[in-house]
Amino acid sequence: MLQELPVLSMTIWVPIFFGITVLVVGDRNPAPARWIALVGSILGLLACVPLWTDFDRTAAMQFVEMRPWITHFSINYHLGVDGISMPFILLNSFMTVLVVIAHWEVVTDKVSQYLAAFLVMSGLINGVFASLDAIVFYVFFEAMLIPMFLIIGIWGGPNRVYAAVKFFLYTLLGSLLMLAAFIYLYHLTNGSFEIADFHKVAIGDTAQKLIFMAMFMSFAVKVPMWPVHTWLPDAHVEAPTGGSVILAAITLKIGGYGFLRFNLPITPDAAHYFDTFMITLSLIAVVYIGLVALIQSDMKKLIAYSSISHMGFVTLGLFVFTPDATGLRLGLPVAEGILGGILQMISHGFISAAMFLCVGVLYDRMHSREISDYGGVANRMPVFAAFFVFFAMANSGLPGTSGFVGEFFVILGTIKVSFWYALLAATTLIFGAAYTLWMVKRVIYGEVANDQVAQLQDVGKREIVFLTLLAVAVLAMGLYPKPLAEAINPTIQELVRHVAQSKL
Amino acid sequence: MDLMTLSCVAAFSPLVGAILAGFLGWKLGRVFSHTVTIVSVAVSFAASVAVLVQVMNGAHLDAEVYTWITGNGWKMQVGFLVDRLTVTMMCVVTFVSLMVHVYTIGYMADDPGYQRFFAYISLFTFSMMMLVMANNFVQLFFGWEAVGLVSYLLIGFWFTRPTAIYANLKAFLVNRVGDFGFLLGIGILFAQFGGITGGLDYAPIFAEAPRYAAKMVEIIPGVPWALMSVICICLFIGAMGKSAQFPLHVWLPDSMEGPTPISALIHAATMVTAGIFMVARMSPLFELSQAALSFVIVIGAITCFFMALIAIVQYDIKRVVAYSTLSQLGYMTMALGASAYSAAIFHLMTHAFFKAVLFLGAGSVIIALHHEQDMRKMGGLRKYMPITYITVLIGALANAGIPPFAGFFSKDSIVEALHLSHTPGHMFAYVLALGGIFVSGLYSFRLVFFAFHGKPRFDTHGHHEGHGESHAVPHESPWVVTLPLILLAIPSIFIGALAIGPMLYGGWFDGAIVKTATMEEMAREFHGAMGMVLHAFTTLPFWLSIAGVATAWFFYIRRPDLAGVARRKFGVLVTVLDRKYGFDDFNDWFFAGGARKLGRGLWTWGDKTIIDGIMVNGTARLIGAFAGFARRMQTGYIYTYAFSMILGVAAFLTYFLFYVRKL
Amino acid sequence: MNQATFSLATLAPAMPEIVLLALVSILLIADLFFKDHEKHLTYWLALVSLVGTAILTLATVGRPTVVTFHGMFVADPLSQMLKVATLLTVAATLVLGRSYLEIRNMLTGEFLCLALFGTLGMLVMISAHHFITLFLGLELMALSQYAMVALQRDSARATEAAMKYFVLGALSSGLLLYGMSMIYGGTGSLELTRVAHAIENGNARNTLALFGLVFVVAGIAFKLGAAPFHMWIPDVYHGAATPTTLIIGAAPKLAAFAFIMRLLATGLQGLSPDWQQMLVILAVASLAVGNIIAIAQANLKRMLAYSTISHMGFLLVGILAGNNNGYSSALFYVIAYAIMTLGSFGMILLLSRAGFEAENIDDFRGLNQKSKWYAFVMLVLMFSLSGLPPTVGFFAKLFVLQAALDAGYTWLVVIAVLLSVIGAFYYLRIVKVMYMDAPAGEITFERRADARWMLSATAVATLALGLFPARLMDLCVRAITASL
Amino acid sequence: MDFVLILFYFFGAVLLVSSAMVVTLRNPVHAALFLVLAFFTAAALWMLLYAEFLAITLVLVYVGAVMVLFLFVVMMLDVNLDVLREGFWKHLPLAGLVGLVMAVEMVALVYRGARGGTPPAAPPAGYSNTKELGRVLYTDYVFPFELAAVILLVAIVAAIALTLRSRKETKYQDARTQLAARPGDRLRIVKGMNETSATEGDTP
Amino acid sequence: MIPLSHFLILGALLFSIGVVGVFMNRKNLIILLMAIELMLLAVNMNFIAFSHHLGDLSGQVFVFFILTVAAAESAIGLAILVALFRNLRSINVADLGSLKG
Repeated sequence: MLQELPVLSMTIWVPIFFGITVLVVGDRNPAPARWIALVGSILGLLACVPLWTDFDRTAAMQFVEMRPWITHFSINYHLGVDGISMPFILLNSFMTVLVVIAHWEVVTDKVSQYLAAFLVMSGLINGVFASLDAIVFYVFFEAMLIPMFLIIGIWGGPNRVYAAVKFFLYTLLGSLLMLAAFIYLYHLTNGSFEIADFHKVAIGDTAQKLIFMAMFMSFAVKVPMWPVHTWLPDAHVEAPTGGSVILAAITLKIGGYGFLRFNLPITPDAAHYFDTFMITLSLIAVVYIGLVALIQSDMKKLIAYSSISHMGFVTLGLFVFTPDATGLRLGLPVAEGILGGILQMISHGFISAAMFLCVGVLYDRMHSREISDYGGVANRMPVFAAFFVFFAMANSGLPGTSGFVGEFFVILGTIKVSFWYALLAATTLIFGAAYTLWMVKRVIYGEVANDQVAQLQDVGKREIVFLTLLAVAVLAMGLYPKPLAEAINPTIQELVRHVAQSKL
Repeated sequence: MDLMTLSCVAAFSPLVGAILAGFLGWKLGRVFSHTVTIVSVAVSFAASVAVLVQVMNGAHLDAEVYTWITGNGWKMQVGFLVDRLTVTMMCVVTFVSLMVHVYTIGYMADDPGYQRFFAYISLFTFSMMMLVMANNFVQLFFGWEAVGLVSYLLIGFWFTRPTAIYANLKAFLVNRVGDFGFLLGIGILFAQFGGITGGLDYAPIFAEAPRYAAKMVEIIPGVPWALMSVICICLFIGAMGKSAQFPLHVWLPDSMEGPTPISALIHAATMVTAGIFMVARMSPLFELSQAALSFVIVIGAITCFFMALIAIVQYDIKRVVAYSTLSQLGYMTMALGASAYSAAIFHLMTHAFFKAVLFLGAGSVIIALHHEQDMRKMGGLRKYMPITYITVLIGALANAGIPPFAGFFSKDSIVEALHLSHTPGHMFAYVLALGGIFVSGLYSFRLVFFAFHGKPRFDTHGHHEGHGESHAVPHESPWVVTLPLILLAIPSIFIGALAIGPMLYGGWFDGAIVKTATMEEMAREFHGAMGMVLHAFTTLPFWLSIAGVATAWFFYIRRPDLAGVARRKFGVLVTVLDRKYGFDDFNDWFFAGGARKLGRGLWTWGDKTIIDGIMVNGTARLIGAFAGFARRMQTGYIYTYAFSMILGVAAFLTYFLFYVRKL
Repeated sequence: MNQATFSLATLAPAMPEIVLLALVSILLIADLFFKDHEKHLTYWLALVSLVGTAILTLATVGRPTVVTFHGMFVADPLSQMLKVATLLTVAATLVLGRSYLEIRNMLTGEFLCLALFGTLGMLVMISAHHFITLFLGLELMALSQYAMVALQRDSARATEAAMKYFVLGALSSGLLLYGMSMIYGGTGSLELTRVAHAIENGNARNTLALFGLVFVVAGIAFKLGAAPFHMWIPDVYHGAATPTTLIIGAAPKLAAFAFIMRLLATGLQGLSPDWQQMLVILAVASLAVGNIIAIAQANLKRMLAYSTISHMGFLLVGILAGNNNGYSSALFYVIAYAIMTLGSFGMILLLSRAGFEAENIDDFRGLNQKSKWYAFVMLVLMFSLSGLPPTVGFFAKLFVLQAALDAGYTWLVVIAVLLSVIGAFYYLRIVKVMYMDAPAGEITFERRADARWMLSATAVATLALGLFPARLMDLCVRAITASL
Repeated sequence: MDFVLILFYFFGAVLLVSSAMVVTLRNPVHAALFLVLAFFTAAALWMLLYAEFLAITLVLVYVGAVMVLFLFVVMMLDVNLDVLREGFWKHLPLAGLVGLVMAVEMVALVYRGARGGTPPAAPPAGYSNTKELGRVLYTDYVFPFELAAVILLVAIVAAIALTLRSRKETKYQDARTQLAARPGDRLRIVKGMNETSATEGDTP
Repeated sequence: MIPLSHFLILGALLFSIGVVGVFMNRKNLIILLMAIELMLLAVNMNFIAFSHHLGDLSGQVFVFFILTVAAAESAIGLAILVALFRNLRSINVADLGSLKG
């Protein structure tokens, strides 16, 4: 019955509206701004509820909205969600609420702008996932950079400007090439920016490869994949906690989503042509970055690298189609990889957010992210330690937590393609555990390291609230992923079917 | 109550206990915590027994609790498979766990983390139940990792001790190495059978498996391997991690950093035997691959003998027991390799009891001496703590395989099985097994004599003991400690004699474990427990174990001075054993150190220098420099500007002059 | 037809020009009679004449295309649109620059009437239909501007800039004239349509025409400020008083666009394959030079000057598509550009005060702490200039690139895209100093409400046109298709 | 070859030489005079093209007005001429080269373009170039004509605005300020820094 | 009769001299202005030659306007020059270098 209501528009514009309201309220006295922001984010989350309740588990686009926007180029304000995009909108709205709660006593400088930035960004991100028109997608995709740039640059750490600019330019470079690809496709479809038409149109071999590469540039940077990942550690280290949370939990996912929504369906042949390339990069991300994460001395950097490594799993899952020579050649590779990829993205959304929030909790107390400054935190903050260890375990992919589900299915999908790919991928069981738990050992366990640690206060109610919310999410998804999978599966089937047939 | 309900009760009541103790314990206090957990585990035990009864009456359960996830053409579930193998494990686990719960009340009496501890061990019981009751691989893997998690938490229970948190990290990572193989095994299973059987449940896969016995795969192009061998070896690597088989055994001795009840429950009785259980459970698959079996048997043999040797030179009472555990696990593994699965499970059960006794006894000694674990600071304890002494003696006898104690039956049948087995490499295993028997006699009684006989060596240390309590003289532990000892000692004596008949030859495991040729032949030679005992005096193993005991007596009672002499005589050998064949050093140097070096290298050179330094910032710098240069072309002088304009025109002109169209 | 026939029918199409001229003359006289304390009347009079003319032009919108004065003058939708835009831009410029000029005693009658004469020149260019009118309009505009730059006659910087502007401008109009003479020789006519016919019918000496084309394009490139004819731009923008910079920087681009349309699209469409190649070179050079050198600038006016160069490169990318699609996208681009320029220079004016030019990037440090709104205004403008959605700058670029790709210049699109990434960097720098740096000196704002509103309006327009560009786009398309 | 052609070559040569002198001479006065010469010869050449009116205009307007203006300015600004063109020869090679290349190219293209084409016959007797121009100028070209007027107006305004400056020492009465004067303005107590009163007239 | 090309070539040469004068002159602004006059002269030469050979008057009309504009132009140019001289006390082209980079 809610199909008539413009649900998606609401998920986009409600947060933005509240963001602007907060901005208008200003921060002469932050309390109202905070409450308005909280209300706004919660309303934004409520607006998403129909997406889950009324979502009928088929591959069809749902909650479609279509209004002409720029008639001359037949660009339409065309929104809709399917199994791939719907979970991300929920995830994003959920995270926004958490960020608002998390900032409460922490951020005191330019509060209203901070909150406004996050609310607006939340709306824009929902737009990214909801838009079915390439230009609309692009508009949201780019506009999203602005608030993130400001968040990193204004509320970030000492080296924030470098990080912010790096983040911005890196992403811009990729996305502009993607824009060129869109325009090219616009001409191939003789005059349509509809993503659906992009999916249908037949494209020549070379053209496909070029388009694939152009869009790859954009999404690989977002994910980030191996050679173009270096913006992420800097951005994370410098960004404020909230920024890191959204960055890790949501914006990285846009890359993976982009691969699913654009690269695979639009250029299936190129995708097959490049799959070994993609898999190689992903595996490098898993192994190389895993090793790099091992020796980080900065908690946020460590988690940032672990994010890259986990996202390497995602891209691996998305690009395992064709068995190679060394494959076991057991059965045809089917949707497990993609299913795993998506589940991995969602679960990583929860877990990385949780990890960053945990580091934030410590940082708010000691204003240091150096592992060496900590030790024996568990003596002073038992409750926090419990949460931290739990999320660490989730991060190292313990069954029963969401972290396991994604990795498991990616490996199941990969092993059908090649035993050795799977072997390398599975090393994450060891590396993931190694770098996460080694950090836990040095931060949480041991004797109280120094007086500051001795002064630590355990987590307060507010912090318990958001940590618990995340813990519940992680467990729920780990123990009962069925509903989610059922929402996603039809779309994946459709996608796999589509990718299987050539467009030449 | 029907079987399903009972199983659920058995499995989930410990979870409930754990949750209550974990979340409310710190509010509602110690008594609440241990009551709620003990009650929950007791309920679980009762349920298990009830299940046992039903199963003995031929009941069988293979049912889904709920669907975990579905995909195209397959679905994965959380479900229970209850047959005789399962129920055996359920009873053992819950019983030992119950005992340990009770024991803990005394052992942890003065520990601040009391409630946490109870929460953990209940959680462990739950995980272990999920593991053994699983009816599919996913849930098996869940339990598999969950017990690993709890063991991680418990080894690091005293998280302020550097050694403890080193040990638990090590344990977790080494286990992960095993799980790595295990997961790959599951992956291949899914790749092969997922499509056919629509999931990862045991039953259909076991049903399908024989049709693929001959199937070859080329993991390395051009080198065909039997699919089943690949699968089984991958799975067994998992078992190696969990059951601490060479070369993944390194974590187990260190895990003794955990509180003693844990060593008894997890690192002796239950968790470490998960690997054995798993292989037994997978017997339909392993039977399809000779290669895998001989791999298993060789690994088992090596573990069995060489780990036992280390036990001889250890002074830490718990480490002695730990190494003996390793060697006993080696026996079980060998049995598996000899496809005498039921023998393995049998030994698993007996071992669970007598090893628990040994550990708990050692623990009792340790608390009596205020957490003193060095045997050189013990001695002559038998008059101070008789009950402990008796029980430990029983445990040692069982461990040494002296008839008619439980250990004798299981171990002897394993040796028998090795002798009769057809698995390639079984004779190698047989020889090492015999050697192991001698050594186990030696170290078990070395422990007994060291700790309980001879003159007391602890008198002085009572004074410079940290807590500065008055009594230097140890005394018997409270009933909560001794009761479990007794209750566990009883089966250590009798269970072997009672259970060997039905369990090995009575077809107890029919339907759960495949019948194998080895067992058939053994059955032919078996003439009841009594006969076995009588026959024992004519067999080599018996005399070997006696010899072991005698040697121990000679060195540690008769001529204690000789021990030192021998130590000096065989200095090289001793140091080798002391260094545990150098595994730890190698791992620390190669894997831990190497990974860190590699990571640092990749970071500084790959990320910082090449990607960031050259590619990213390099480009930025390049553009900046170019901008600076181009900027200087803007000299500010009219003639330069005019010149550039004219150059432009001239360029166009040249272009058109040589550009022939229309010209 | 040598009989002089001045019916109203002949004059009506040129009504805006005539009225404006009349008003300027009145202003010129009236200014002499205003007392010192009434000088602001001159300002208002100038504003009234601009806005009045704009309204008058709006009134003519929808009239069919008329060529009058014996082919000297054309009034078509394109000209109507551009005239309105030009007049309003100049008006906005005056509003924004008023206090700046007053503080420096520059808001004199001469300044205003020169500005208006310049505007008149632009109007003439916009609806020129004949080489002579094109040339005269251009010179009328240029001469007034040379003078306006020099009008700050006690400033060495200003006069130097004026001199450079003048010499190079004269040089460029020399080139332009030489080219025109060759085209005249080649086609035997000076009237655009006749030239076009001559080329199409093939009875033209193409060598001469082509030879002339080179010089004409060079002249155009100078007026636009496309590399390598760009070098006057930074110095003049920097040297001139900010309002003058704005007068040179904003409206004339509209006129220059019209100039190109008349000359290349109307007159020399037949030679499009040839001038396209030249424009490609110019476009690439401008994009490269503008975007790269701008990075090294510390002075905001210079930086914006270089950004202008790169934007002209983009404009050329649109034009060189050589079809209506490209022209309309270029039209959209140039209008968007005018708005953004008004805003960005308006910000400099907003912050400037007596003895303080606010023209260095560092003068914007910590603006956000002083005023969230104006920091936001600048932010919008900067992101629009760098072509980020949801601002008009993005759609301008999108349409231009689309047109170029349509014409088959894929590689050019890629180059443009890559260079605009570099471009984004220096716009980001402004945002960075505004939001992420601590205030350096104290910051004061323009007192006049109307100027503030005008400034905010530009930002709002940038944003609004970014969210709803359809309307303007259709206007551009219709104007182009109806006029060419 | 006929007399006209000889004339052309002669005048052409003079024109080129004198214009070359214009750009190379160091003394602006000499340069200006050579420019005058160049204009004269140009006028003569135009005569050969039957453009009497323009030839006369050139002489009158340019030599009569513009060049005088030049000379006037040269005199007014007493430029010190001792500065020799050092640097001239330094820059000559490159600049000269480019100029040469350009010249050659232009000549080549022009020659290619203007080859052939029969020169038209001399205009009929009684043809008045001036009359014809006059006719079209006020009819067909009235619009540009007006514009030219405006341009001249602009030139006047600009020239005045740029150069006219009321010197400080010229004193003149300003009745308005006198009437507006009040005792307060006459005497002002200034403490600390001295502020200049903004009452005097339109001094820049 | 004189062929068209003669006049055009003459114009071309004259124009190049003017151009060279503009960018080769390092000292004197006034001579710069004169060079510009030369360029315009060359242009006029072309126009008149063409209009004569095309038998079309408009070329000459254009010349007429060019002369007018040139006059205005030089007036303004010289005015600027004067203003500049008042500030710099020099009309040396090489002294016009304060705005750069």
